[in-house]
Amino acid sequence: MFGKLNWHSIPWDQPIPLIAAAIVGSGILAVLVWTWRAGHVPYLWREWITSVDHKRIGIMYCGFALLMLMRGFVDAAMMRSQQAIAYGNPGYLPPEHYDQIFTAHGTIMIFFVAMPFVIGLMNFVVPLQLGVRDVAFPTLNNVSFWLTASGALLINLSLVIGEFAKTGWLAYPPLSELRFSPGVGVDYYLWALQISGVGTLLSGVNLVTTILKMRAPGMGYTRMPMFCWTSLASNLLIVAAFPILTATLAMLLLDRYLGFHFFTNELGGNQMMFVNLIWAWGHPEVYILILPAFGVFSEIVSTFSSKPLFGYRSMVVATMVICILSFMVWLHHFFTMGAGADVNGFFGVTTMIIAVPTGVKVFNWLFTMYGGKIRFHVPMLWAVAFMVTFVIGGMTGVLLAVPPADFVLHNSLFLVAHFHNVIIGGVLFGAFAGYNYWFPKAFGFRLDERWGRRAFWLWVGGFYLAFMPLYVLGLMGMTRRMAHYDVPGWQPWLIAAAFGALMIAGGIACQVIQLYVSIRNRKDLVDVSGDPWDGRSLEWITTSPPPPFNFAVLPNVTGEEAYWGIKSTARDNGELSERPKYEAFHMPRNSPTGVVTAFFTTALGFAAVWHIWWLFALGFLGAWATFVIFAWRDENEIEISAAEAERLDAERRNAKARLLDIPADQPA
Amino acid sequence: MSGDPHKLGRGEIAPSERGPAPKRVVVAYGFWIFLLTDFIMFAGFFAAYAVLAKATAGGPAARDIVELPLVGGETALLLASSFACGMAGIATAAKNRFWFQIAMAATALLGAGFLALEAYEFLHLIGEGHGPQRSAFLSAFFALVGCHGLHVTLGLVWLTTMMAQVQAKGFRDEILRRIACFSLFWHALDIIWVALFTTVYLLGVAG
Amino acid sequence: MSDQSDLDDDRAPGEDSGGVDIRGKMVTYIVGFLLAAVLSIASFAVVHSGSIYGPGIPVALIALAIAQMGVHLVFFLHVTSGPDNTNNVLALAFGVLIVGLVLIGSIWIMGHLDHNLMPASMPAM
Amino acid sequence: MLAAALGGCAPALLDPAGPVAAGEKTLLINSLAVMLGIVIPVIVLTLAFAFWFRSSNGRAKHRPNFSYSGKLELLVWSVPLLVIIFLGGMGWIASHELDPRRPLAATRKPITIQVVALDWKWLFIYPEQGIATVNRVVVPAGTPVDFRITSATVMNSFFVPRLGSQIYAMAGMEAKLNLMADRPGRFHGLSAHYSGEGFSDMDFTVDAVPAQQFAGWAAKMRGQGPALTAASYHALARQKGNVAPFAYGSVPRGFFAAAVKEAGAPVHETDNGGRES
Ligand code: HEO
Ligand code: HEM
Ligand SMILES: [Cu+2]
Repeated sequence: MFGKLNWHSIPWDQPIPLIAAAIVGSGILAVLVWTWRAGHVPYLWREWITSVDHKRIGIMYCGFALLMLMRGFVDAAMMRSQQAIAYGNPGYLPPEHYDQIFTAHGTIMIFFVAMPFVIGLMNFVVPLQLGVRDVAFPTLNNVSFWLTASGALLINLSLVIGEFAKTGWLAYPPLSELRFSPGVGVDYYLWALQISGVGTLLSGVNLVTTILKMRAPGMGYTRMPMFCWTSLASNLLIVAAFPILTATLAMLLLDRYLGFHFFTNELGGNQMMFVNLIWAWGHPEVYILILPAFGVFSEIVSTFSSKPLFGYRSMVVATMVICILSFMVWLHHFFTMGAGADVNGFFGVTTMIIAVPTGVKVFNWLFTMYGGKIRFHVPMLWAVAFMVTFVIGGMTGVLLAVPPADFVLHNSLFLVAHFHNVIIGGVLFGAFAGYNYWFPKAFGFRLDERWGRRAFWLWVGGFYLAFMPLYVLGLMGMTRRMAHYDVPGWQPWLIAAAFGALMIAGGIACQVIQLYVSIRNRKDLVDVSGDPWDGRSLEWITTSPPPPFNFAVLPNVTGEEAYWGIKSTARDNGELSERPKYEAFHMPRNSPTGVVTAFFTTALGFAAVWHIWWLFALGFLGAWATFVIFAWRDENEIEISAAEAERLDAERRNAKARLLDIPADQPA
Repeated sequence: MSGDPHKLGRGEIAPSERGPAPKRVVVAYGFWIFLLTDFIMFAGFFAAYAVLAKATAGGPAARDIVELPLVGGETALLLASSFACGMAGIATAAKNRFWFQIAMAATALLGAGFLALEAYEFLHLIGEGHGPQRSAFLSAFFALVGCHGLHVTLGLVWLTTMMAQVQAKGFRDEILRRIACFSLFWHALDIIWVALFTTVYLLGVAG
Repeated sequence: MSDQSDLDDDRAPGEDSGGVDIRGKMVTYIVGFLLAAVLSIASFAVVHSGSIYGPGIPVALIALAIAQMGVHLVFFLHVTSGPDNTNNVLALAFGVLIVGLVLIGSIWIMGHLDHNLMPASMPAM
Repeated sequence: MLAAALGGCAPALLDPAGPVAAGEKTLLINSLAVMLGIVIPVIVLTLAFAFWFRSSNGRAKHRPNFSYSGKLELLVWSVPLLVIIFLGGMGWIASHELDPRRPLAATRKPITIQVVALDWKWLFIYPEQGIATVNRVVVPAGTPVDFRITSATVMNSFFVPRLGSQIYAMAGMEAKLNLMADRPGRFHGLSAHYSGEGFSDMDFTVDAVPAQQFAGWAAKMRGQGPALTAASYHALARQKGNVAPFAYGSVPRGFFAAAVKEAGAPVHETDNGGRES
């Protein structure tokens, strides 16, 4: 009846996960009870959970990512404290545990922090910047989000019911094969990633279609804001890379569930094939993460320098070159497998070539700042810290791309330092910059600057303290994933790193406080104009927060920097642009499809992990039935009348007039 | 400012600047991108097959298990089914419900025939002890061919759902869009089958 | 693209050009079907007949397969080189590029790995 | 500077004890230096521009429309490109020169040592000497060592930081790695690829001894201690966790090839799985 699941699946003898789960569980319960009691449930259901509005979905993605960042950080803090003390003794985390922690940390941080954060930002921003009302497939967008959440739920369930994988975040076989990992940990890993991977794939399809097929009139390719370009590249990579992940994980699933021999030691299985395939996905994956961050910085550097982006066309070319090149370098993750000098040399060189377009980007940001009038609001601080930090990480990346250098640095803490250097210094800084930058657009009030700066300094300082020592440790020959060690020289550096993590904890605390303080002071921080930073692209033309349909009338784009052009014209002429003719239009209705599907897929994944086959079948049928029922619905859209559009737009135009200090429209 | 690209008053507007494409185009294009992802997923399985084709671990190799007449039959059925699907598309364009249902039923039957042959092949192999657990080669074989079969199965589920929808609701816009996507899907499966029967079966026998 | 009517949008993938010209559509499908059938039969025949230079068979098969995929794309999926189809073809080209990179890359890499690491390539000790 | 911080003991990778490691160190430092030549200016300029062009600085010249310059574009593409041409060329040549499979030039004839990664220990077989050791490998200094590496379990990576290159140890595979210790000394070796529960303790000692001493040591070992047989090998493989170094006094001919061929098949089933009953 319950497959492999029984009373002993819960680790009663292990206090740490139990306590952690109890804390998390009661937290969730408290929030649920509170929302229920306060009567917020219908509101949440109507306005958020079933929302198909790309902005709401984007916000949910980002909020979800921030939440999971804390989960992932708790893992990191445990690892840092363990390694700080575990010289010559086993520390407080036995390997059995430690191994789950770094696996969970890596998996969660990549799939449930970095990915949802960048997808969230793209979701929120891209349609606004393109001047359209929603993404191509709004309901599907909601489904994507909930599938991601479903995967994350499965991973977090593994904390209490069963165990998580002890294989490292890429689950190399044969360690991840049934023979060496007979527990349910790897199965949790596989199903969680398969389910959320489908979500990611669909959201990639959605955004590619949106960018290529839905842009405001006049918004030709060379007029798209840089963030849209990097989003396009990133989503093309999603579309191209995630299917490989799906296939690879499916093969491992077949090995584990049906006794296939793709990657086993026995009967001709080939573990090297897994490594090859997983990196054919894994390398593009890191550019999926970094490209949108590049886009965020392009927007921010230009806005806060009060200048157009320098070398726009170069930037576009660089973006697309990175996009294609990223499919030609994956072997650099396994130079030490022994493919030979020609293969290693080839992939080493292609990898290094990526430094060229990336360098072009860095230089173009520099020249964007040159001659600017730079306003150091929080997003710009992050941008400068990014430029300084990322080039260091990029440089060590290029170092690792020299095959013989990699022969000694591979899998060392030098590598760990490299990728945190580019991921935190690039992706995470980008996410935080974007969060501070677009928050007023999303909610109608700015984030508190004082706490924002505190968070910034603690994060940046903490980052350097936590990760620069790892470069040294790498040079000292320390490898990754060690639960304890007996080389005395390593310990001081690991202690320093632990303090760095502590500082980061302070940074996270400041971010929480920042959010709290900002909500409390939202009246003072309010953004009435819809354009708090003197922005240049179309998201700033509409109100903050924008109406569900973004634009009462699609803006007409006549040049690069669409909004800047319209704004400048209005400023120069001393009057707003001509009042448009309003027409009625349709918006999609909210839909519970996503959350219901996710309910079934979670059941399906859980059932598969525990071999509860009836539930598996039920989950599958449920998901299918949900789609059919959705497809059967007759009323998919609601109409927004011309009068309604006009009324809302009048408010917007008045706010703009006040912002630009020019006469408002006469009441019609 | 106007939402209608045709009222912009400029003589020639580049297609990339005409504003959002009509829903019909958007939906089909999205599905087209989805199909590309499917191709890439198959590329993963093909790559695995190519690498493991020689890893027979003492078990049978491709040439030992391939029955070309069977494969020929499968190919014929699938091709005919694709043709029938095309006819359903034409019936849709003509808004002819009767012929649509006939053509879709034919598509389904031919597809089911294909699946039946494949199921026979699989069961036969497993019965002889040449199941996917036997060797890495057989694992890759079953996974690759089976993955295509799974797609056909899901296609049948979709197809029957579409038949029911057309019967219940007629050719509305959103249903037309779904039919367009379905036919893209069904034809794409053919393309994969061509790659499959060539690399797995024919090259297996010849190479 | 600009020489066509106002209503000319990008063509949707899979869409053919004619409006409700049923005959024309039928002809397209029938021609496609016949071509595909001929190419399939040719593929099977190449293996069987023994009339082709043995080591050349794989190349012949691959050529036939590519031809047949082309037939399917053109006659069933209505891919054309027309300007209204540019976006669809570009997307397809991107997909083909990735498929090619993944397949060729994997086969190349794995070939070298197998060669360097498989004990079979080593003299017995 | 680093050395000072460590109280005089340099990080292993910067203190090579053999030609491979020395080559890799030089390469590492060269590449780093070249890149710092461009990265440091970038960092300095970033901070300088950020400081000088702050909006409160009235003296900075505002150029609100400076968004394109053909010359600068050329510069930003060509400078990184030139650096990369240099680095790429160096990387290409170095990956041939320092290819792990490439025999090392030396006056002495190389010896072969076969390595089997087990859960979680290392077995070293000396086919020419007919002996084997566990968790400690003795090599003659100044003599190239032709390591042949496999695994009887999951993937590991054989790595002696002060000697240079690592390479994966995989079941059913035989990797080749040529290393040499220039001078006598004791080095730390480890598995550089995570392999499960006992991974952290999966390290070993490398003792490089003068060549004559090595011959003497090997001769003394032969016949002493247990014999390496299929049975004792499987017993060793099944033994969990860390094992104090010891030696086998005899090894059957072709033992390693058999171990590779076995692909780790009969070696234990782990019981460290999940909590399911
Ligand atoms: C967002 C994530 C991200 C990004 C952007 C990058 C960017 C790069 N990475 Fe990194 N990486 C990332 C994430 C990872 N990398 C990894 C591992 C990894 C490895 C394998 C090491 C090993 O396993 O032994 C190599 C060789 C590289 C190389 C590079 C290179 C060359 C770049 C380049 O894109 C950097 C380009 C940027 C530069 C160079 C700076 C700016 C340029 C200027 C200023 C111009 C002038 C400079 C020069 C001419 C040099 N990476 C791993 C390990 C995973 C694991 O094993 O668990 C992860 C997660
Ligand atoms: C916030 C501060 C962070 C700290 C203190 C931190 C710390 C760590 C530590 C200690 C490890 C283990 C290193 C080892 O193997 O010895 C690790 C691994 C890893 N981290 Fe982080 N990390 C942080 C943020 C992130 C972020 C934001 C990401 C990605 C988005 C990330 C991705 C990874 C990955 C992929 C691994 C490898 C896991 C594995 O070995 O399987 N980390 N991190
Ligand atoms: Cu990479």
